[in-house]
Amino acid sequence: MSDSEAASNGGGVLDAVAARLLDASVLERIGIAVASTTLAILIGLVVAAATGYDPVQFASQLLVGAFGSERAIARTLRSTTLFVLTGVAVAIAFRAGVFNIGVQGQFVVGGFSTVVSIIWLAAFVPSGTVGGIVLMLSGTAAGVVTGGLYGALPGVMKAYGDANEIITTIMLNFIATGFVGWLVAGPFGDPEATATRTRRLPDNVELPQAVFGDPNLSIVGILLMLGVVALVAVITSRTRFGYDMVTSGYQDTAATYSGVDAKRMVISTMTFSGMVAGLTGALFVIMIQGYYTDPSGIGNYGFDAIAVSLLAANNPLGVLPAGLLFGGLESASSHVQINSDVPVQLIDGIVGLVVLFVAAPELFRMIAARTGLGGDAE
Amino acid sequence: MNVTDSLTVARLRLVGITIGVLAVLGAVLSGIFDVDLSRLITRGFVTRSLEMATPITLAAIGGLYAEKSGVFNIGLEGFMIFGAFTTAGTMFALGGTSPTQGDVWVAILVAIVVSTLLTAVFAVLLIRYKADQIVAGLAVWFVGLGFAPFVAALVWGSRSSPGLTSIDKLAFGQSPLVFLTIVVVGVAWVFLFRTRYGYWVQAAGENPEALDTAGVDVNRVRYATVIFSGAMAGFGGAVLLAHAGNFVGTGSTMVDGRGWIAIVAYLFGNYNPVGAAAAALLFGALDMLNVQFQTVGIEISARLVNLLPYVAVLVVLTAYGKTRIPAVVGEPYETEE
Amino acid sequence: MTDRQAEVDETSGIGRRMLLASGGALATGTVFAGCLGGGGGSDDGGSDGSTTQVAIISSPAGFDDNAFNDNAVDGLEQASDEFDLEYTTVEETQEAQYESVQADTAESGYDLIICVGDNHTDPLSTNAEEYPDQNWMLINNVIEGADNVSGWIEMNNEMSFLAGVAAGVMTQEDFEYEGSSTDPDGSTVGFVGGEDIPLINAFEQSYIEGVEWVDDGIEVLTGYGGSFSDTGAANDVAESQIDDGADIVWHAASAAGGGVFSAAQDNGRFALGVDVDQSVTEDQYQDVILGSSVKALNEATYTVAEAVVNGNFSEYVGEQNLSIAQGSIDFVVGQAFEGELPDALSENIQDAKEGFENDEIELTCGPTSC
Amino acid sequence: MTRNAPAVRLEGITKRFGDVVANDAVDFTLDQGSIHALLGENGSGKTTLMSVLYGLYDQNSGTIHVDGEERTFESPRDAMDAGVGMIHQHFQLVKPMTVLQNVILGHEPTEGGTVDEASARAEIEDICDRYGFDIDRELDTPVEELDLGAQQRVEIVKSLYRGAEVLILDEPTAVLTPQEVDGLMEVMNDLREDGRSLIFISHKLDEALEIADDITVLRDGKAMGTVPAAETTESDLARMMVGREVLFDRLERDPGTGAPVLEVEDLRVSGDRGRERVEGVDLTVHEGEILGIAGVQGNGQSELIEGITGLRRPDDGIVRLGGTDIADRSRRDRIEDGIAYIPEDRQTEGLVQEYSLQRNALLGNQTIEPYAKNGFLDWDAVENHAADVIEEYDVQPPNPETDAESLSGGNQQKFIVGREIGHDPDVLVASHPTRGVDIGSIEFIHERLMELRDQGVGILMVSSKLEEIQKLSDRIAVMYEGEFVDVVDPEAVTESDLGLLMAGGTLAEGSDDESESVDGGVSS
Repeated sequence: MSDSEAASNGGGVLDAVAARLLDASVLERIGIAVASTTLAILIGLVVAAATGYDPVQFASQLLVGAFGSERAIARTLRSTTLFVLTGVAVAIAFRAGVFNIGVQGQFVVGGFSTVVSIIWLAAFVPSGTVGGIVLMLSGTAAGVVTGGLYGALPGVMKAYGDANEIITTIMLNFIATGFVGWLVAGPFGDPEATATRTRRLPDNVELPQAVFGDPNLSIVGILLMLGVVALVAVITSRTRFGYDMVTSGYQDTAATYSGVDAKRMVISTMTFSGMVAGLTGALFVIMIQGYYTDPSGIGNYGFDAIAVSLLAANNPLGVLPAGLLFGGLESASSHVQINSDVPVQLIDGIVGLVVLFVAAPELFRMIAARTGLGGDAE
Repeated sequence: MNVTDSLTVARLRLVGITIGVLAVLGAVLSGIFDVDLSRLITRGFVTRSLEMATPITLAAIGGLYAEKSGVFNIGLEGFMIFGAFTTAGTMFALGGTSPTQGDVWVAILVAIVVSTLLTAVFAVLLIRYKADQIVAGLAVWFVGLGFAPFVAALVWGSRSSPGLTSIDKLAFGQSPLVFLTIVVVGVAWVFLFRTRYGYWVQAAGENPEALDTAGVDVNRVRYATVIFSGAMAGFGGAVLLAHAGNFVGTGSTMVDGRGWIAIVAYLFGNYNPVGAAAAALLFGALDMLNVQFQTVGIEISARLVNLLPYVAVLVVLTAYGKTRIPAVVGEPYETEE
Repeated sequence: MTDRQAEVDETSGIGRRMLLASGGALATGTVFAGCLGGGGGSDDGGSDGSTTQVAIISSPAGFDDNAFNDNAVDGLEQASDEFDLEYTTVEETQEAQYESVQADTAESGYDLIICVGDNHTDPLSTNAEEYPDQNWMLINNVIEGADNVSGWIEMNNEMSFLAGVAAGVMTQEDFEYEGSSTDPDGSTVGFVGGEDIPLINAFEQSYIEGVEWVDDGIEVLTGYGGSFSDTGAANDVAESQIDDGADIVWHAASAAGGGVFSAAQDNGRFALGVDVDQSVTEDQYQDVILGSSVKALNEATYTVAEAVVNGNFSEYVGEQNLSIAQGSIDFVVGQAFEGELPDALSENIQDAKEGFENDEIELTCGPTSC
Repeated sequence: MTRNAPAVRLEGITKRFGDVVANDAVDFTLDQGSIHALLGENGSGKTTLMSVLYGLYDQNSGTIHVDGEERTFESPRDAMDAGVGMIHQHFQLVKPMTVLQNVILGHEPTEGGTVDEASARAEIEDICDRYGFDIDRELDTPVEELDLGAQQRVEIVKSLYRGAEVLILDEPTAVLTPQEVDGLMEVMNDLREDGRSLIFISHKLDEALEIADDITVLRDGKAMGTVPAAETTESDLARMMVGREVLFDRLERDPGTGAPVLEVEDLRVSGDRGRERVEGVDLTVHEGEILGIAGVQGNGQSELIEGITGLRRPDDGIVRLGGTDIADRSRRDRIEDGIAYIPEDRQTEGLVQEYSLQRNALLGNQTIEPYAKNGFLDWDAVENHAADVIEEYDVQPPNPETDAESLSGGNQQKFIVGREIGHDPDVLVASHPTRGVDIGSIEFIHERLMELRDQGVGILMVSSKLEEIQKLSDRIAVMYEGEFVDVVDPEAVTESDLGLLMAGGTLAEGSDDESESVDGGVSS
């Protein structure tokens, strides 16, 4: 009792202040994310107006395109699944202070090896649902392993070769796209197909649709996304490995002091991150694509994921709303294309602006301080 | 051995690697495929290699100045896109689909000015508002990929421009911009290692406090280098366009990863302008060697050979990974007031 | 077969006219293609019965390629001038999205949806079933058994063969024009591809066969720039080939092809255009574009759009061809070279076309792959 | 020596950082051609005050006069133009650049647009000749290749090159051997005789008394008064600094020693740049014993300790803990084996600044039950641990949710000590356990270490503070250039003996000299 009294004298005040700061920083992060997005969209609307389009219509189409119908919601959720998972992959690495710019490449090799392994295994596995489940599980495992290994590579190069992971992962993205592209066009191409692609996955490799009847969105995919988010959140906050990882990200010297082997940590972080990226690749081919095609046409999920992760302040839970935003914008851009004449690159530009503003939280702190909004700046 | 000496050694090593790699590749393959080496290594090959290296070199010099001063400008690719687009737009505005050589030069200047202005905004975000350099740089790329084709679509009704014109060759069948780039490389080297401002740039990236206490405004130095880096990337994009003769905004645009290669080039060149130019030339030559292989019928997949520079970068970064990155890259510098 | 014959007659009648007009229309059409679209608010368009609403979904290369995709749009542009018709362009470069984009477009109530490129085949076989009342048009493939899809196959192999014939003839001629000339001593020609993929490999192989049909002693240098958008890369490949003796270069590099023309121009050699009359679409290079190997894809989209307007879409359901036999693939002389080129060229082209019409020429590669 | 207007006069300087008042209406006067010592504990505001004078900070109120003229310094450049130079505690040198480039940085002579190295070289050589510096032989060497003493001389030459009439030296003796300190004192004397005015920031009473003409004491940001050095004593100054009497007495010691717990044989460890820094050290720590290691910083103590705690892999040799060789075991294994470690740098190693104390309580414990089981963490157990440490070690503020970075140095250190002792270790390695800690906390930490020793734990302690070494150690090993030069009984040696050993000398050569002051300078 005497302790708490002592605390209430000097410490109590500090206590309250500290608690408020802690809360403020979470609120502040959310505030910054919302402000960045709003500002970017506002600029987009101004650009639309300035170039002769109707901004109100554009805005309403963004909304309708993302959430206006069951189809739109399904489409949004489908993209969201991919953005969230790749976003989590990025967040894992960033949390540990490793800049994995290579999620795109890990996503590509993961998806490709899922397809290849399923097609190869299909000859040995009976058709039917059980066989399909076996194929999907083993294919997903192949994707996870390949993605993990491809992520481990720059980790090893950083740990033992002192090679900057930003550069190596960028290079490995180019290599993944080029090499898988070559494999798809050549050795693994479907000789029957006229387009550049692998053979299709067997018919029993299919996830239950269950939601909105969209053939490319499965409840399994959504559950997998939520499961991975929860798993990663638990790992980072509740396990020794997570503590080691996050500590390395904040202060590697302190992590080393506490017994973390820095080299191994870099490698295991990159592997972990790559595994999630590989898993995303597997989900992508099983739930959506059904075969593999030239990866240069697969979309930049791995790059956009960097923005998703950042918008979420690299918090695995925060990745959910951030992924939803990106999924919504992607979905809306498809709708805008079909139903309006605004060049869709405007939406790409808006995404760029969101990222730019998210990178500069100080901008909003100063704006907040100037305008007196959002309380006192630190 | 002092700093410049060690850099000179690194540079020499790099030139050695360049020549070695090319010679070995050329000799081995021409031996295997029984192709006359003179068909492979032609004057045109050298010219194209130089032209390929030119925009990369310019962007790389900009990037290395920024990074030397402690700011990682990962947005070079984005600024190159803006540079290329602005050049095309200006040429089109001045001369429609048949601009004159004068228009080309004016367009290059305009592109540099526009890039400078855009980078100034970027620099304010990075330095005054302490934006995360990696993320903001990526954002510049996204913004470039979005807005340049968007504006192109508004101007031309298509993300790609119609054919405009490319710059006329000068002596020895070389573009004047190649010569200009050689001059820029030399000047950039002298400026960085022989002038007081160059000292300041180096100090800003290694120990900004030391520079501050020596009475030099660190952030002013960084503003200068960051803006310079964007201007050079824009210049690089302009040169790319002036050689190509039209703007292509589909896919990853005509810049197509050259900004990223520029970053790799200066890391490869150990932050030395001459080294960066040598590295850019290495990449350019590898790329063009690949074309030569196809032309003379050496059957290796173009797609695979195209990956060679990237693999080379990985090998060199890992095996010779001792690229010394300036001590405080990425950290905003805060003076107390 | 008799039904089919009737169609052939009808389409080939328009075919010739459209082929020649295609280049010019493309030049003006594409300038506005990006902004025009079908206008906003077409959500429930088409159902009101007055204006026909058409949507066109791109191939992975996207629009603004000055070739394949734009050529398809061009037919719609022309149709919109002549009929009460509006169209919307939907660019989708990710193959994985086709199934969903097609369905979304179908949900938006268009009278006709055109899918450009073979990559649409698999998703469309699903969606054609899913939306049985929707009229679809697929370019470069057919959907077996679907009674609501008009599938159009462009005989790119035939088109490429003609380009090969033209190149083979011209490299053996001694020909000069405004600072450019052939090399009468050597007989070497070039081919520049965009991406190194089966579709373009089929162009390459058919082109080589065309050259060798003229004279199998002619050397064909081939190379790929690695991209459909990087003019610089295409330029480098073409220059390298010209260095190595090529005096006529043809390309299948979409928007990047401009680099091939500038290489020819800078080095005093000649080039050939693809898909449309590129001496018109890329007219700053008309002094080196001897001619272009063209296909009337615009004709196809125009024809089907017109059929929808007139309510007789069903006549075009099933497999349709753009071929030499139907008059919708041809070689056209560049606008600067009308009447300038040696007779050997037109004679050989004529022979080759007759060869196809009489089934005398067999090609290794199909229209989209080998 | 003309003594008209004072070289520097500060009037009523107040400097706040947020709510913290670092300087509170401080007055300070530096006479021409004199040395003025600025004394105070860490955090008393000495460096802040000088940074205001040097144009690094803007004061909230108060005026600066140089040579009788009121000045406002927007930047160090303004201060330099007015002839004020500062040698910082952390050297302001650009490591990969050469000595010459560092000296002229910001004041480069140019010719034809490029730096005129020749004239710079001549001028620097001139300065070196005048004050007897040796660095002119190394003008083209990158600064990072010089030792700390030479780097300090580069800093001084840099200020002189810039034409400084007033030189501010911020704790210049912290990294020097007593013998090097003598050399510095000579340089300072020469500078004074040359008519320059010097401000000497220190917390070492003896040094201030020895060299200064006047002494100003700061405490909690306030000036406690200025006294002529000739008219004051150490205990007067100490009272001014701390605000109360300070005991200089050695603590009672229980000499009984137990079985050896930590044995090191012929240990060899390399430093960051691959050079061998520990060149064959043997040592033994017994149960219930404190073995102190004295030495000038940079003689291999850090590498030795890192070799023992597992942060650095030894090249060769044996580290035996309770009889088992652990030289090949990882840092984590050694923590689990029972080696606790109070690290040299609490800011970067001992605490994660952005973590709450609770999360920091887990640092190093993340594999140990009850905090972790099967890889999962038990945050309740960690929180209890944090609360215990906070209570037992009187950490302020007593809130486990507080971020470490908001704690004062002393409280941070108390928390680390508490956490490490909480490991229930067999051996505690303590590196500079009270560096930068306020006096109250020093006494507290010292008591805890003694308690731990009395419980039978073997303690290996490195400190650069001789009085701390002498006060706590049962035996003292003196380290010089990677080797132990001697192991001595703390009762049997004086501080000057230790100083001599630390400089590589031996006790046989000469036991004492007059430059050493009496035992017991207060330090913090």
